[in-house]
Amino acid sequence: MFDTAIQTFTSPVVLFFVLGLAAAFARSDLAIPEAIAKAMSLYLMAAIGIKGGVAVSKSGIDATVLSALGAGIAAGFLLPFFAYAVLKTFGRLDRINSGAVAAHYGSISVVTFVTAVEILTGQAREPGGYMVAVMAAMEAPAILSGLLLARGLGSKEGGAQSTGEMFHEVFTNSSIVLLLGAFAIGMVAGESGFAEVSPFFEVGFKGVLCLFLLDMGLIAARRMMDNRAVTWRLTAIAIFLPVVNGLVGTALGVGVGLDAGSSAALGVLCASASYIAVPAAMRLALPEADPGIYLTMSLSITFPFNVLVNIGIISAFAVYLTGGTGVGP
Amino acid sequence: MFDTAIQTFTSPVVLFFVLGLAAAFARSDLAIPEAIAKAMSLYLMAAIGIKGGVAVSKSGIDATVLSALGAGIAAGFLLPFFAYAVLKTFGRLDRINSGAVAAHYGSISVVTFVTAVEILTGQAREPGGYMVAVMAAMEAPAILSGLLLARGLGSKEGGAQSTGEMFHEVFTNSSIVLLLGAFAIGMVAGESGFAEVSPFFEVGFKGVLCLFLLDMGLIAARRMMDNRAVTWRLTAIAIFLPVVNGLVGTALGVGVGLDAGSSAALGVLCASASYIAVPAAMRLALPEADPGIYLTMSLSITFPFNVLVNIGIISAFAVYLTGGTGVGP
Amino acid sequence: MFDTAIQTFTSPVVLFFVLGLAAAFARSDLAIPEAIAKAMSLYLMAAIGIKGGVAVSKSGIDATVLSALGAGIAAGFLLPFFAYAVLKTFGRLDRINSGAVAAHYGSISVVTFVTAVEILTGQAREPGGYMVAVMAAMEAPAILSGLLLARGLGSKEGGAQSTGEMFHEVFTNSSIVLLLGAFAIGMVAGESGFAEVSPFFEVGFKGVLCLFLLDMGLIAARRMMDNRAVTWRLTAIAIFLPVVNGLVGTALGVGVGLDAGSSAALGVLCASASYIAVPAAMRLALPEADPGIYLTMSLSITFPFNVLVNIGIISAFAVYLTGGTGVGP
Amino acid sequence: MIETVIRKRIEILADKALQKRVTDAIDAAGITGWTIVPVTEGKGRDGKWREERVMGTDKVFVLTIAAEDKAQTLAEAIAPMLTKFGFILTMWDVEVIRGERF
Amino acid sequence: MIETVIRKRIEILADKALQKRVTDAIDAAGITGWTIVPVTEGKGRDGKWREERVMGTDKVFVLTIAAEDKAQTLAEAIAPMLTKFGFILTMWDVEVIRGERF
Amino acid sequence: MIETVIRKRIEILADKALQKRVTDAIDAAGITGWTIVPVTEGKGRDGKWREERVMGTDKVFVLTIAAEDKAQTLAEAIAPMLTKFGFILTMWDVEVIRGERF
Ligand SMILES: Nc1ncnc2c1ncn2[C@@H]1O[C@H](COP(=O)(O)O)[C@@H](O)[C@H]1O
Ligand SMILES: Nc1ncnc2c1ncn2[C@@H]1O[C@H](COP(=O)(O)O)[C@@H](O)[C@H]1O
Ligand SMILES: Nc1ncnc2c1ncn2[C@@H]1O[C@H](COP(=O)(O)O)[C@@H](O)[C@H]1O
Ligand code: NA
Ligand code: NA
Ligand code: NA
Repeated sequence: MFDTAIQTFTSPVVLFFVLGLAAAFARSDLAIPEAIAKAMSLYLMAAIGIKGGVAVSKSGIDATVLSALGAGIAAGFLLPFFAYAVLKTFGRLDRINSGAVAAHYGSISVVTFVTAVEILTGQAREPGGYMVAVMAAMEAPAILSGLLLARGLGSKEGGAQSTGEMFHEVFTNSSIVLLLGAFAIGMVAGESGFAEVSPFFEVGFKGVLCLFLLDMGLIAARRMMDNRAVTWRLTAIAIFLPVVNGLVGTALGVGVGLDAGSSAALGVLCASASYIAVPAAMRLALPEADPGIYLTMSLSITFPFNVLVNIGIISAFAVYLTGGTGVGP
Repeated sequence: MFDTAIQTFTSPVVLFFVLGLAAAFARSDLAIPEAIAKAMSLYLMAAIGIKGGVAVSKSGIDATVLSALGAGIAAGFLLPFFAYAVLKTFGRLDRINSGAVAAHYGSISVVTFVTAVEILTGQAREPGGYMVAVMAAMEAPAILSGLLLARGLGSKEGGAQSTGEMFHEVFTNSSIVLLLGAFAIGMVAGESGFAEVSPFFEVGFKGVLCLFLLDMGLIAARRMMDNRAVTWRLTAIAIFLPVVNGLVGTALGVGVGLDAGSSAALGVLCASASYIAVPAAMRLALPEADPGIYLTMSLSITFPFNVLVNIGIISAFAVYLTGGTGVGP
Repeated sequence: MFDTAIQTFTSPVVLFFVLGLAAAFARSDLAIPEAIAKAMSLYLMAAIGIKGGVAVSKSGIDATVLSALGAGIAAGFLLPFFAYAVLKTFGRLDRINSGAVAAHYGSISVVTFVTAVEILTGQAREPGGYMVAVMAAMEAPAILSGLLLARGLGSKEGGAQSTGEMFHEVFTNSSIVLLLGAFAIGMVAGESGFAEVSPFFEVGFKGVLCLFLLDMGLIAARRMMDNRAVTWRLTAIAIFLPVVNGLVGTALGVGVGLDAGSSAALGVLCASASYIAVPAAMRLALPEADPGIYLTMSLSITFPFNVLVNIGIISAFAVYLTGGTGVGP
Repeated sequence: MIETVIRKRIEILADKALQKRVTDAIDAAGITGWTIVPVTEGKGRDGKWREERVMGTDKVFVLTIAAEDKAQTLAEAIAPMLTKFGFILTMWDVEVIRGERF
Repeated sequence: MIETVIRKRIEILADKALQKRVTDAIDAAGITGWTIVPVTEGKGRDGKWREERVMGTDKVFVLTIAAEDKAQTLAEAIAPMLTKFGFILTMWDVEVIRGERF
Repeated sequence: MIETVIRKRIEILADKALQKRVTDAIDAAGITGWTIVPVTEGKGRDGKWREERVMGTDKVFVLTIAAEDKAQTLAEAIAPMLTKFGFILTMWDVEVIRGERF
């Protein structure tokens, strides 16, 4: 576990994230232009989707893939209930904010997943390509649970968006569309078709991820400094939930028969909290909930915690459960 | 011809275009930031220019190159007259709009050309590097013909731009400058100079083209949905013209002695309709013409038709004319 | 020396700069979107920083590195005094503007340095990786000297920024932070960590530099055409200073025992004039100074002169001083 | 001298994600058009925001020019959103040329 | 209390490709300056447009501040373009500090 | 009919590098907020500028809405910067909904 932590901290990807945090805390004016950050996220989505699709086009869709999908979707639906209970009691949030935050923790963060894949691959435990599909499938269910908890489905209030409208929003969200679209392209084009474009999507990948995490570090730290809405109780929850969800998800992965890398990836998906799709959905569906709370928790506390600490914990736990031998070759 | 079509539809480049169309029709909010789209087009221009220049620095300027240039320029001047006749009679457009649209169909679309080069190269029929110079030479002549048709050269109306001003605009247009500038750099730097920068201009090329076509798909579909100005007659013309111009151009290429790939490329240049340089020139020179007509025809009908169907037709026709053997090795 | 000049002018990097100048003088609308230019400069900073850091992680910090640092810092402090004298007497500028301009010539231009490294590497005289650290160290001292000359340190006028505030500004400036941050990452990650991300930072480097210099050419030429504040005397100084400073810096490098490439790099650092960090600092600290003067001198005269002519002179001088044999293998 | 008429110019600062609701309300009020101006940063009672692009906190200015009566219709249609979502609406009189368009 | 003077503030929504004609007209009217504000999207009688960057349909706001008489000169110079190219011009009175500049 | 109140709308064209001084002055004047609108190009007595991104010549519009008295306080606080740095300040009356916020 200790080796893993060291490895995490000498990975350029993680180091750039730390640089971003440090620069923002030092009040540097370093900033990635908005259009570039958007482009990098589109690139990462397209690359990860297409690579996942090519991988599945090779392996085919078998029982493992289906059980991973089932496990992921089930976790997406159920984890918010636990999160809600913790937020309402220990966190002292009201019903609406508890539901909104719970939706974030049930859903997933693409960047956390990608970072975990990089780190796991560095440990010779690359997760299966189908985990990309699992990730896409886990984006939405938690939104449903969160809304159910926050206001009961269907009770549309004036000004808030209808559930139908909201689901259209979630499923036509640019990241989902690009991720699934590129996944489909990868499946259709297969390995030979992918060969043509692989230089672009492979050569740049880690470097772009570095600069993207630099930007995330800047944003996370700036939001942390601006924020006043998050109490110590919520801070504690923003660390407690990813640990628990991560262990539950990893165990679930091992339980349904996934290998160590894929189980860890499922654990990371459960541990991660959304800060793109879900905030956008909540802004529309629960405008009364406070973005100061859910964004700060997911982006400024849980995201750095996952990247810097929790991926290491989850990876070690997956190795332990599958009887592995610590850091791979 | 059927094989070619299949090949077209498993090319990631084309699949990303289809994804763009699909996402826009599903009303997804997927969008490439403007600055990124602009940067991708600058990159594509620079890459295509420099590669063409390096190719010509190797081959030298010989009779083939000169006859290809002559054929291209002649086609650029003459094709608008045919288009004008069709638009005025069958299309029922007035004089001004017919001239404006005709200018678009006589000029060329860089992205269609680049996509065709990719597809042709995939069929082992790479067009000669000098076709880049032909493309650049074909950008402007049609504008002249179109204006002649629309208003008679020289009869400058109040508020409209003088012809001199307009030609300065066309020749200092950023795409022309970058294309020709990079072509010149490629010729000066030659293969050894290019070696230094080739990783950048080659590794990224196809991948960037994928994302650029994704964006073009989004724009084409959104414009199609917004539009009301284009009748079924104009829609038919927007498919008929590229077919006819494509066949004429291909035959012309074979006629002046080009190989199959270069003839097909000339056919694609004739078939393609401008949606960058010419609309900008028309906005200045013929402000009375309706952009809703010429943009929708060239961008939302002809461009997808060329990418998805017509490049395949033209390529098969070129093979047929040169007595080739269908899809290359 | 003549060979070197030829080589300079067939390098794509320099040719793209010339294209930018030419396009702007022809009043083309060619322009790189702002966000892209910013992103390219962030990329270049990160790449150069990380590569420098990896190089130093291999070589370690020895006496050569320390003497190069010492020589650079000393030059940064002292060169402005000479520049000030020339600007005040021959240039006929007032005290404030002389100080402001002097600060620019004492500080450094990252892009000039990077271009020089490319050219020197092409001559098989790659400067040591530690020169990146020297460059970072030379950014600030001249600002101090310039302010001293312009207004005497401490005499804060109403509305002008306090010296403390200004230094915070300079040291948390995005380029410095990214350069030093990436340098530190390179040192921590070392060669093995860098291997992961090197495709991104190496494959794209020269190509990005090409497009960045294209943009710099456009900006430099446009500013030259807009400008009226710069007299022939100032123009002469903007060529005289880089020549003198370049020779002094090169001699200094050879004097403290650096190899030919590193001495030339130190010469280029002394010869180059800042047009990013220092103008920003001057806008805050000396708002009475005229940006029309210092930007036009550093960006539109000295920068092109350095890229097109002076790097060649300095390189030849370094070879001469170290008893080298002209252009390397 | 050129003839001008007086119209209302209305500016609404809204979340980018909710822009469509505002422009739908403008269309519903029978106003001929609208224009979007980007904004990059701001501060209000809820603290600072910045174009953070990843999290739906971006805002835009929606501008529209309309005759007095339609402007009133719009203002009433939009008032509930102002409170619910924290939008800001300002309006003032402007002279326009070619006033028959608005 | 700070002294202010009344000036006209004029805003012209124009095609990016034609921006230079507008600013030339401003210069010709003897006005000291102008400022460009980007716009990203809009809807009018000709339907919607969006920054489509590839096709010359982009627009900008040209702002200028001028004394009444110069503002009138400018409005008259620009009126033909308004009709021909579909520009929009609005203007209103504003207070400015350092009014001697305008 | 919806109720509106009259407030001052103030726009300051400032160097991007000096934006923080302007917003600090707004905060100091006790005004509830401000919004930044990007600008891309301009011309004044010092000649043209363009977003040159590398050299700190960029500018922004800082907008703020405030009651008359606070607007005066702000204008006085900012007046010295106007001259020193060449900022431009304009203000005018606007109607706002939910005026109690400002
Ligand atoms: N009433 C309006 N308010 C604000 N902007 C408008 C209005 N009408 C038109 N516009 C803008 O002017 C552009 C051209 O309008 P039109 O010529 O009517 O298509 C539109 O795309 C909008 O950006
Ligand atoms: N009359 C004006 N109307 C609008 N903007 C102006 C005007 N005069 C100056 N500006 C803007 O203010 C900036 C600085 O002006 P100046 O200090 O006169 O060079 C210019 O670059 C313009 O962006
Ligand atoms: N007095 C003001 N003047 C200009 N913009 C404001 C003002 N107050 C708030 N805003 C803008 O409105 C946004 C939301 O305000 P609030 O709901 O008070 O947080 C802020 O982030 C600012 O962009
Ligand atoms: Na989760
Ligand atoms: Na054509
Ligand atoms: Na220097």
